[in-house]
Amino acid sequence: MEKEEIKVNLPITRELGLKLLYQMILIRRFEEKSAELYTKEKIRGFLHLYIGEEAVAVGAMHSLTEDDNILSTYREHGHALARGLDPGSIMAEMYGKQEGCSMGRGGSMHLFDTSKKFYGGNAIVGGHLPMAVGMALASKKQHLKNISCCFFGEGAIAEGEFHESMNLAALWGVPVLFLCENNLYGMGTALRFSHSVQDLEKKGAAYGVEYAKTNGMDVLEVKNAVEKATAYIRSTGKPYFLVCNTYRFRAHSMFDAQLYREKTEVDEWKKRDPILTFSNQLLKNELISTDDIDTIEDKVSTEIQKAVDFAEAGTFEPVEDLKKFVYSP
Amino acid sequence: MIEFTMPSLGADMEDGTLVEWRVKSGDFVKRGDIIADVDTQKGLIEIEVFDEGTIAELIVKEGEKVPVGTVMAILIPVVEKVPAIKKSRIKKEPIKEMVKEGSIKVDDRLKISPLAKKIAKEKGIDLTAIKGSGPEGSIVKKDIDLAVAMKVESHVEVTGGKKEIAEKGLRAAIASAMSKSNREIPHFYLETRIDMTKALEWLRKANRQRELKDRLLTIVLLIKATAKAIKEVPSVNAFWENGLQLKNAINIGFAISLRKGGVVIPAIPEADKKSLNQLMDLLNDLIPRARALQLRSSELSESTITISNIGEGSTDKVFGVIYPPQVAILGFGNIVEEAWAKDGELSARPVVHVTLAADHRAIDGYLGSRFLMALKRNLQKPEAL
Amino acid sequence: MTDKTTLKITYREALKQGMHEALITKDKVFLMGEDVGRYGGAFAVSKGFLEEFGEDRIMDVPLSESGFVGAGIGAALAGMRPIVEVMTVNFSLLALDQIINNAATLLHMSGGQINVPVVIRMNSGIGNQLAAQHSHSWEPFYAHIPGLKIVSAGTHEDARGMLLTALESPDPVVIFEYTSLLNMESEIPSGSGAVDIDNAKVRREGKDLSIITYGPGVYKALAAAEILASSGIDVEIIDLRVLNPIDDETIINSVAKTHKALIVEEAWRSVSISSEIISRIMEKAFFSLDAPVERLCGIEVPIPYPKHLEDASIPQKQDIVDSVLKMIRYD
Amino acid sequence: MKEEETKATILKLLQEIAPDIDPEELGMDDNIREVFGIDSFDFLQLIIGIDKEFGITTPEEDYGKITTLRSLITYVKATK
Repeated sequence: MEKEEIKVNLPITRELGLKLLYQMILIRRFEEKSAELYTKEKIRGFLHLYIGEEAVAVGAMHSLTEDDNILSTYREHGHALARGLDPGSIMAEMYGKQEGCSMGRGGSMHLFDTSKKFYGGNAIVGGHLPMAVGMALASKKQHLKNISCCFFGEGAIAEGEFHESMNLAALWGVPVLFLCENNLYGMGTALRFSHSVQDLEKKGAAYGVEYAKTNGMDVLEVKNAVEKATAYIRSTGKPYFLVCNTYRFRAHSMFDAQLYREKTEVDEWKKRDPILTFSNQLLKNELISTDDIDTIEDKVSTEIQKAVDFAEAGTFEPVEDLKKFVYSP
Repeated sequence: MIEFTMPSLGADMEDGTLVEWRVKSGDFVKRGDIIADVDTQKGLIEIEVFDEGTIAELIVKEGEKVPVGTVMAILIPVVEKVPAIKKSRIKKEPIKEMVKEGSIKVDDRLKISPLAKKIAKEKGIDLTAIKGSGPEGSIVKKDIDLAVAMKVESHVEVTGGKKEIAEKGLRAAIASAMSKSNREIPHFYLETRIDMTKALEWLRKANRQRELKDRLLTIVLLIKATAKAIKEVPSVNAFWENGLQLKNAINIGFAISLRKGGVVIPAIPEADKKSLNQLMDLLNDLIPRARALQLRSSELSESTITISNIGEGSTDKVFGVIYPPQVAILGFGNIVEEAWAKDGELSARPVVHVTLAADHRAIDGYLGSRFLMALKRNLQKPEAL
Repeated sequence: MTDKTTLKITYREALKQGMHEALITKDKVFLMGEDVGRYGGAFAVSKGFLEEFGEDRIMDVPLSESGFVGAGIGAALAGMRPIVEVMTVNFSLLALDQIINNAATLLHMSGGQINVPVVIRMNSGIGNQLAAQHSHSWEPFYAHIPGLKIVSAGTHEDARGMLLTALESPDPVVIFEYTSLLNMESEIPSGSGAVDIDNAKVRREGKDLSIITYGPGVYKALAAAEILASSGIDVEIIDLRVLNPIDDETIINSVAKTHKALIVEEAWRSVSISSEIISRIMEKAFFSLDAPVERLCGIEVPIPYPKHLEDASIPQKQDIVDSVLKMIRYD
Repeated sequence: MKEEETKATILKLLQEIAPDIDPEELGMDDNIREVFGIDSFDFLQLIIGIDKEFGITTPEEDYGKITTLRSLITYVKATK
């Protein structure tokens, strides 16, 4: 793993730098608070933290428009926050409160907000890929300009639905972005134990789908790669397959002794922490100062506390409403 | 002070074993520092601390297994920044199955459980007279069992081929009523002989002016005489249901024996108010229907006292078993010619032996004999019946 | 009633007319399925549609059930009204993940934000000697899933009209159509169109016993009723039509009248629709029962290939007659 | 009316009152009421039947003269 060299004369403005950094730090602190609340039994069920992969969510969301459809997985807090979902509504959702973004009915793995075209976390690995293709198909049929973007881990690439979706997307020529976050571990299975071909992006060629890979630990690289991808899709109407190589610093979920990987490997990757590397680049290029970072940290801390208070004050849905949302009224 | 507690890492994690502290008291820790290693069913997990402060005391020893939430260490906070997080308990209500109230037509038909219905059919029980104690006021097994035990319900709504069932049911019904009677009623018996000369003489004269089919039988005289005697000694005409309950209506149960065995006891309602002719018409109607097992249950369930009339060509006397909840039963034997001594002279006279079986809880010997003497007097003045 | 002329058509023709009307009158509607276009539909239900409506609205799909059913659900999410044809219910097992975990569940998981207005049509049941893998009856399995509306087109009238109403539903509707009925001719009012998909229907009034059935059981029960009528037995026939949510009211009212029920279905006996119907009768019409509820179901064997065994594995008209006679004799 | 016919008619009437009896059982000189357990009510119905069938009236006093089949037949023949 070569050391990340500091780039000079970055092609971005101070304002964009601050925005991207703020979003990454917001995600990081939000996930840390979620972990804390989980140990205090405020959040139950499964909780999959995004810590370490912030650059992918922030970089990607920056290059998608508000009309684009987003479909995510159960490790979705980063995507939801970067997409602009209110932290309070996410926290309340994890508390199971009806003020949550899914009325408390979905929890951490099923965040939904149609006003942000955020079509949920899907807890079935690869389960949302065919839907993304279908949504893109609908856009094509209605001659709309938006694209549909689905996020998934390298584990999903082993699912039949990945194969069927890639083929359908290419065959029908529909505007879908397949964005893979390759964090090297499908739960406890390292990449080499699940894929014969580990250069995942090359699988695009099998379906005639344009493909590329990028450094998922560098927010600017992800931003540029996704910009290139969405430009291709909007101009050709064809699908695109982008692999972001990244790494998760925390366990797969809260109750995971990480027997499958060495601590040293984790420490090595931590050296490429997306927040640290990006803030150093911004500081090195004198786009921001350390005070800016402190301001961001304070703002984020207030935002997080506001979210926790909102969730704490939330209410539980009356049991009488149990059978709501099964059929439309 | 800040408490560091054993964290919950999964909904199914109940406890953890402290393997190793990574800090000692006096150390300063920052949010996110690894403070200990804990062993769980999933393996060894590094535990982070979420607060900043100095370790004041390590309470739990290494190697100790403690439940989630146990205070493991105390920290002295740098500054009290983070407000304490309230514990919100989720009330666990039972989830009721919400039933959609459609307008399901209420079935106004008699509500009876299939099982109860089966037994009622076997025992020949008429359902219209039974109040249900089951759900929605339905009749359940218990109600049928009670009906069988309490009354001689020989209702036989007989249609076509179901006669045998009714007769079998009848036998069962009589058996259970009689055994209950013996078990619960302290019987005592009285007996007397009644000279029937005047009565039979009056009867023959009366029948001579009647069409054949309107002829009176002796039994109507006996019934009417009994009714008149009851007016003089009313306490024989009562029920015993935890206490004596006098009955003002005089409904005389008249035992009709069936040719193949078994007895059916229709009630002659308000026998005291009926003329001899009316009584005869009633018998002409009741007896054939009884023999064909076609009596309605209402006709069978209201007797306040019973007459057992063995009838001609049979034994001289009959000692009855009281039908609960009545308190008396009168037995008329055969009318036989016997020696009768009167004013020092001996002559042959038609005599009937009459017995009274009574419930000693309700009546005692003195009242019983007064009743029989009244009966005797009434039969000496047939024209007044 | 004015003199309504009736139309003598096959069940297949009724299906085709229903779909044709949907494509003509609703522009967001499009048909996607295996061989629905160039081949004209595996059962020729969509023959001629590709020429008339073009590739954009009549889409042949590759053999990727999970893929194209999921895509249909996705298209429904984003404003289209797809009719997804799964050639037979036997192949729908591959798409169950999409149907259950997405179509049936998104509305709930999203706290009411997301509707999935997709209609999935599947050919089902016995289809003259297609053997075990092509003769399944999965109605009981699908009817178990809250969030899906499951309807069974047991008559030509329903084959003609259910799809139109289903396409108005904001929630996913799965329509079971029947291979064994395709060539069958029957009369339907010439102007008939959309029918309700909420209630069961009394196909024949009667007082002695209620036959409760769906799918191919309906016509068999009607035929049995004629035979029974000649021996003075007057049965009522309830066509369930909607297998989830089930219309309890019609069933209970019928049993409250006749006090006896015989349930007929082709699906396997254990954990079937009949198991559910009997439970509901026991819960809500217990005191109306004069005799135990009886049922005639599929024999629990993978459907055998040979004709005589295939016929023996599902209830036939004569079985219905015999069962009713046995039940009535107790009276 | 020959004697045989009278006997058959009487047995038919008896059968109506007590359907369960077997006419062969009855000897000519047996007491009808005792053999068949006929009570006063049944006996009255028998008399009503006989009066109707043979067009005679049997007063109560004569009940004692018609206790057996033989006496009944001769009584009927005598009063017709």
